[in-house]
Amino acid sequence: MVKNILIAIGLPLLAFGIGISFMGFKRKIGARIQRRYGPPFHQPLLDIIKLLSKKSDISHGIIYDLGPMIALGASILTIFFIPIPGLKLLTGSADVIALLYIMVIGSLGMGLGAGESANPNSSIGIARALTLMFGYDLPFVIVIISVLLKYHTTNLYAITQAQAGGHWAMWVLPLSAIVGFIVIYGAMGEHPFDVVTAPHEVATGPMAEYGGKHLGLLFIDHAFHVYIELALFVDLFMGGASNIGWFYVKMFVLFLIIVFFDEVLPRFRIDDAVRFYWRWPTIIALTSLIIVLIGG
Amino acid sequence: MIRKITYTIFLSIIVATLILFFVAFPFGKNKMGVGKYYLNNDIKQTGAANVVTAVTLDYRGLDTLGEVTVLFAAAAGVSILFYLIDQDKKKRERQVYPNFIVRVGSRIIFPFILLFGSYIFIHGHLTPGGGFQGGSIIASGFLLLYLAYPGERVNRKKLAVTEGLAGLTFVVFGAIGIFTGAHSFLFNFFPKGTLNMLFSAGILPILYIAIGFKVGSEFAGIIDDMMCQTVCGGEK
Amino acid sequence: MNMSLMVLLLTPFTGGILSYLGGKIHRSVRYTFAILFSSLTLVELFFYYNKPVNHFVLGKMFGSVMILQINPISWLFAFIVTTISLLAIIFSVNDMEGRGGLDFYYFELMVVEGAMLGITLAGDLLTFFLFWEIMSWTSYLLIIQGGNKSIKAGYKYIIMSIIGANSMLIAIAMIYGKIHTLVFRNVAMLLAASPHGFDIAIFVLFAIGFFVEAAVMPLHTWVSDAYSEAPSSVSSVLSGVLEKIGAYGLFVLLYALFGVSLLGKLMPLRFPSPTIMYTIGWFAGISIVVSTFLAILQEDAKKLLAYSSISQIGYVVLGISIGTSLGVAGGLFHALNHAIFKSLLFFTIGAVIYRTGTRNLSELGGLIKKMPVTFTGTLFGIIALAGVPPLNGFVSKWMIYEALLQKKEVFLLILALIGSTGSFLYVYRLIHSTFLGQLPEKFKDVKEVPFLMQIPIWLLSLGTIVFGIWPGLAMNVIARGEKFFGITPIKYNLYGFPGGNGMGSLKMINISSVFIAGLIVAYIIFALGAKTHRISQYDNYAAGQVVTKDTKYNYSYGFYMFFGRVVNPVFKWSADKIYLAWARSANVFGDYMRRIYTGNLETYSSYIVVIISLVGFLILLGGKIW
Amino acid sequence: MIFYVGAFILIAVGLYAIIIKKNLVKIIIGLDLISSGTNLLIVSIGYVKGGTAPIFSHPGILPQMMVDPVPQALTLTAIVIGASELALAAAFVAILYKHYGTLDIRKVRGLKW
Amino acid sequence: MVNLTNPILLIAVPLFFVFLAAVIAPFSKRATKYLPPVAFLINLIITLYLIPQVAEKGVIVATTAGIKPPFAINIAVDGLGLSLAIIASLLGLIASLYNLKYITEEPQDKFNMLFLLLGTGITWMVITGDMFNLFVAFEVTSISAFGLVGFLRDKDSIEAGFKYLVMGSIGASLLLIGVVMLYAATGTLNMADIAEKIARFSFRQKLLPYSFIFTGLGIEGALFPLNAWLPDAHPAAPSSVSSILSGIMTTAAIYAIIRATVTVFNYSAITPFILLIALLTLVFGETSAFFQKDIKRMLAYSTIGQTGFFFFAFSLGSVQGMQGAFMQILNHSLSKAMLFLIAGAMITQVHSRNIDDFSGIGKKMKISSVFFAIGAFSLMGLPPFFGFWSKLTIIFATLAYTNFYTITLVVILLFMSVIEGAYFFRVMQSMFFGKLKEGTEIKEASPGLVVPFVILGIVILTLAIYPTPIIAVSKKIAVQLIHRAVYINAVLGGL
Repeated sequence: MVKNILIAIGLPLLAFGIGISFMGFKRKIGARIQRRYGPPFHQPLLDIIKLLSKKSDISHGIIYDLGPMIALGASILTIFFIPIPGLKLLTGSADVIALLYIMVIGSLGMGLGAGESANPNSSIGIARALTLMFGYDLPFVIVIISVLLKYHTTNLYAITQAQAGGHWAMWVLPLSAIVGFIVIYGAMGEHPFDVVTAPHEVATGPMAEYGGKHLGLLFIDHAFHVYIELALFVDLFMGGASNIGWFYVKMFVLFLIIVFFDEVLPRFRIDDAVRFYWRWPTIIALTSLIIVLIGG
Repeated sequence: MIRKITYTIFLSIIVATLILFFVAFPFGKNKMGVGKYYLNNDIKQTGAANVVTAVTLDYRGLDTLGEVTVLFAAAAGVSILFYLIDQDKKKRERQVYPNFIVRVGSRIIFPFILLFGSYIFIHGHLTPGGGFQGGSIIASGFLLLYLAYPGERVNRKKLAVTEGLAGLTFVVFGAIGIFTGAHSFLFNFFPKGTLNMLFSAGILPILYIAIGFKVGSEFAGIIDDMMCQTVCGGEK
Repeated sequence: MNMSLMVLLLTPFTGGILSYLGGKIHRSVRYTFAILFSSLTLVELFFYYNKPVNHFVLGKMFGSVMILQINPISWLFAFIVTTISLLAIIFSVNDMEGRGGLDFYYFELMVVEGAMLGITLAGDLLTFFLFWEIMSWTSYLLIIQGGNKSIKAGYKYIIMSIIGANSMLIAIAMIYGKIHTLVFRNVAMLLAASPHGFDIAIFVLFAIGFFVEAAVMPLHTWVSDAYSEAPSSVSSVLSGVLEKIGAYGLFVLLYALFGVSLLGKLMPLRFPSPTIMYTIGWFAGISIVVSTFLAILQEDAKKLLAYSSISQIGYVVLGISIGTSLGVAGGLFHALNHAIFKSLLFFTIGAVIYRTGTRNLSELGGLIKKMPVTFTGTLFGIIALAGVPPLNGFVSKWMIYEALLQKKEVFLLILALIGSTGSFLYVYRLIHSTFLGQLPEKFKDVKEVPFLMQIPIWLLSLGTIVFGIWPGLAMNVIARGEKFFGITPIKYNLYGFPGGNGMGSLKMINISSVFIAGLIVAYIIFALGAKTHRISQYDNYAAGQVVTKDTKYNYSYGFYMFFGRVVNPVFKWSADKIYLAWARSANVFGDYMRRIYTGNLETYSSYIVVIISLVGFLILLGGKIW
Repeated sequence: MIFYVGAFILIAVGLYAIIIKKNLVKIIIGLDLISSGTNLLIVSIGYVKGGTAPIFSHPGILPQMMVDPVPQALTLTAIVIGASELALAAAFVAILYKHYGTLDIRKVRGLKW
Repeated sequence: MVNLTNPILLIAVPLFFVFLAAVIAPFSKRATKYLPPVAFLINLIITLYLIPQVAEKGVIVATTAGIKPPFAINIAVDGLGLSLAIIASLLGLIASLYNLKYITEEPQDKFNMLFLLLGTGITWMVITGDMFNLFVAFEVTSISAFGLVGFLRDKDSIEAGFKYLVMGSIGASLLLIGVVMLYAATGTLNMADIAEKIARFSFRQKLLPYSFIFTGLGIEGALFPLNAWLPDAHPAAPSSVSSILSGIMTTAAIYAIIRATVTVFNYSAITPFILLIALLTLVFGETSAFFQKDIKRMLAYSTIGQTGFFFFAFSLGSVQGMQGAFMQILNHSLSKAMLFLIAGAMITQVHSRNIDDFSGIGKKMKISSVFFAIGAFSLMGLPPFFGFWSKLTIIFATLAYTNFYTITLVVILLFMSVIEGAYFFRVMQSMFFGKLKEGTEIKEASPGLVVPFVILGIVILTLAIYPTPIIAVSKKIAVQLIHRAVYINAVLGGL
């Protein structure tokens, strides 16, 4: 019981910590790639504290307030279904397919809040976000299905366990892993799929009207989000980890590669992004799926 | 031309098949079925010397009723078609009458025609002829009068009443049969009399007289309608 | 007690007649009767909750008995029928106010309810078909209540529905010709006893009938017009119930008449499930994805919902067609859920139309401030519709996904998952363009709908939560029904599914409680921050410009236009256009055909001659007659 | 046999007239030809070679010597019916002439399809 | 004791009234119009009296001239004949009641006589037991119909009447030739007698007389392609006449064909051929009806289609097929007659026969429109109306043996029923939901017109609510018809 309570309190903190550290890394690494010095490593944390402690804040209505809260609540919900080393967490209550939809709650809350703000930039941003999601979802579900079929289970923890001892899904299903990797770009909104928040076009999109503690909540949410995407990929394709340290290392390596590409790529137009996802990643993912189907 | 040839071919096929059919029943061969029964039992059952009349009025009396009805319907149809909304137009304009001989001659002949017609239908059960033939002859008398006097008209009311009463006679005499012992329409309930006498064959002469009147008046009516149409209503 | 099945069936009909007559006295009498009798039907139905009746003979026709029966599955569908109809009646009290011919409208509504109830209660094909036909033409009369445009929509509907009913009729006649009985149980027994190639034709013909009513993809073309042009409460009945009746028909066809084993025998097994069922699954899958795409691109709220209905019914059909216990349960459960959330959405959109008079999405916006109850209802509706936990739509969809995965029907699974993702797009569009964003000046004085119209919204919102968190409630009925049809039900408990046998586990209460906990954490963080103050909707970031009242500072027209650029090339041709082209060519052909009545006497008489001479020719060909 | 053939040819000619001829009067003449042909056919069917009229005009005539009386009776009826039809047809033609001012059937085509 | 139950009274009574009308007419034209209702009412009562007898004996035979059947004309009433006689009397009664108000044209006396004669002829056709008598009855019917079609004397009706007359006369002649051929072959004219004697002939030998009789009756019975006069003639007549023509007259001719095929010729081998004709009739009728702009013309084409439909059912040759045919005949007669009466009532208000002009009158002429819908629904075979059961029976009968042939037939059949639904729904849509034309003053037709068709509508509704006894009776009738020996024995051996 005590352990459960500890997990319930500790897991969000852990996830937040990991997420915020990666946010810091990103800014730092990105700056170095562009030959800048960059902000301090803990700058994201400072930002969040600053935003939360702002003295005045505006609101467009209840849903405007509720949107970031739903987003954050959903992210907290989600982390309990992604096993970390040594812990099953709540994976028995929702399997991978359920997880796919649990992850959506956050975007929905975000979208509602952004919509309420009555700013066309936000609306366009959300429309783009949803379309992009539709775009990368097709290869993503194919990838997920091939993994599930490969391991004959839908339980994420069981999948992680099955990969124990270096039999990573990445090596077993290389094509799926590649597609999964491409999908993460879209899911995290990194280049070349950052059309959602593109500041020059739609003034950071959904967040255009947000400020103060609302934006603070969204920053926290973003930290969780980074953690979720990376942890999910690690659990699915990189066999989880035996301890938290390894887990962190794996996530970091993955993140490093993502950031490298992110910083050098230009931006897709939204319909081109969808077309892209529905072309090569889908074909590769389908190939992988058929291989799984035939190979058993 | 192609049409004509085509249809000629079609029609000759029909004729050919008909001929082929009737090869089995050659002309003059005795094909009698019920006919034989009629010939054998006519005297006993109807008492009419003319078997054709017996068949027409007795054995197949319902046909004759139908025939009369058809004629009646046709007459009604003709008068519907020639009906003029404007009643004044029915008044005949004076026209050039035919010459004297026709006028006088027709007046002289007319009673004889009537007499002859009546003779034919009254003796229908004895000699060839009957109600229809007699009625037609009477109607031809009326036609003659019309030709001679285009401006005059028959009294249609009286014609209509005659027509109706004659029909009623037929139906009523037929229906009486139902209420007699035989429970049969057109049952010949009158005494049969002696063969070849005028008062013989039960109700047959009565029916024929009724038919004679009816046919005569109906044809007269049709002639009247047509005459009226051509003489007074023709141009519109 | 046995007689009361007849009473149950007659209650809505009686109510219809009484409310029609009552309406002549006063409108309140009409409403009283309509609501009273439809609630009475619901109450009577609950007497049968756990009490199947197998055999209640209505009469004898063509040497086959006409019977009524009730089993758990038909109870489930009867429950959907009566509930949604009752709510629709309540909703239309205010919604239809001021229109002409209301007595007739209520009469029709209740007759449709009765006919659909009759379909669910039917124990033989004749009764089934009888009520089916009554349902089709009475629902046609309901559709055309919506004004001028609806007449055209109704015409399309009735033609398609007659075609569907007729193909069903052929199938019934074929069954009758084969085995001379029409009672479900005997039919199942005798069909299984002697499988024959024509059974496939019977199946296909039945399926056409059900596809039309359930609006599965190639036969869906009536839906978008009919749903959008009919009055809102009628749309909710159509979408919530009528489609379900089509799904019920499919269920009866697959499990009561044919059975999976017979279907497997009829066509050699090559696919994960019997070929026929797999084909149906593909039809369902295609209608899920294609109509999702179409829904995304709609500008009209009710059309959007109509296409969404096609897509959602695809899930129901897909679930039923899988053939496993889990799939069937998922399909049936989704039928219930779809009835709940889609009716809810039609009611809320109906409420919006009632207040604003438009259903054009780009004209609406910002109504959340004016109609909070309606917004809440819509929110629940769209979350359920999109299949997002913790509401009910998620559970049933999840079951269908699991069933597909279990059977390794992966391509269908992809279609199903993609359809669900696509539905986020259009549901967001729906709620955003109506309730969020800028409130147009002309809707400044819009008020919340009257209380009577809120009742259905409240109740159905509650339904989405209840069946979402406690799926076991519905699974009770479904499991008993599966047992009734000889399918071993899956393991379930009140909160979800323990899983096993290749199926994942699900515990809805955990998901929802953790979510609430997360929300509380987020709220605490939020509450710790500074107080917020409300600002006007025009006080907005506009890149330095000033937004005034006459500015339309809203993004709602062509919401997914960029997405349209991706998919539009595919949708250049549609089933509707193909049908229209067929109809046109048939029209031209018919026009030529009737030229045989030329009006010329000589032609007419020549027909006679030709006919006889043809006969003569035949005779002459033989050479002789005698 | 020639009576039969004659009757058939009358019928055929009547049909031919109806189909080919354009004049309304000729068409009703065609009708009349058909009915005449039919009557001729009926009467000739009833003929028995060497038979006399079926009238017992004097005792010497026995039923065996007579021709079939039934076709004669039928003919009587058929003639009247034919005549009635003809009268009606003539009336129709007269009114048609009044409406159209012509007897050409090709002009009388108000109703079609 | 007056023997009310002699079926010959069905002919005698109306004829009595016809001739009575001729006597009365010169004195009072108005009085004549009260005679047809009385006559038809008496006929209806007589037919109802006959029901128990027919139910008991199967076939009741009445002689004429007190001579046994083969030698004199006889009247033989079996189930099918009696049912049609009941329908004819009922429709006659209702249409003549309708006439009281409807007919304002002159000459009314002649009209009433012909109208009565039309009903009489139809009754005569369905109860007679003699081939030549059938021809006479046929002529009574058609000659009165010719006159009635031309009754309005405008361009259309005269043209239609003339076409009808020429076609009808050819048909009558063909029928006569066929009958005469039968006489030449068998030496008798009685149907039962012919049936017995013709049994020794082969299929080929029977073909020619059969085809003549078939063609002759087929012209009146609206069979393709002999039915071209019908769409002209039926609409041209006054509506009450159209209702009789469409409702029962074509049916009576079909009855005669059925009688000839089943009882006289026992010609089951011909069924594929007549099935083809029935199907073509159906297809062409319904297709053409779909394109009509004129409501009465549309209904007339629909009659052709319906005729094809029940003739199709008959040509299946099975008991169930006959049953379906009979049920459809009943349904079609009542519904189509009512539709024509309603169309007539509407035309008196709208002063046009164009369907477009009917738009929106449902709001003004509520009763008429609602009953129109009832009739149309029944005709289309939508439940719970009686047409549903007949359609079902016919489909079941067709698919009694499932193969590609029967399935194709049923598909065609049902496709045609879709077309029928399409045009009826189109009319009803424009009636109920169309826009009323500006400046037209339309109100409900006078009660004199409404009451008759409402009576008919009530009959239809009664059938809808309580179809079971009629279905049972129709089965009996079908069985009786198929077992032709019953009929033959009753006529030849009876008395």
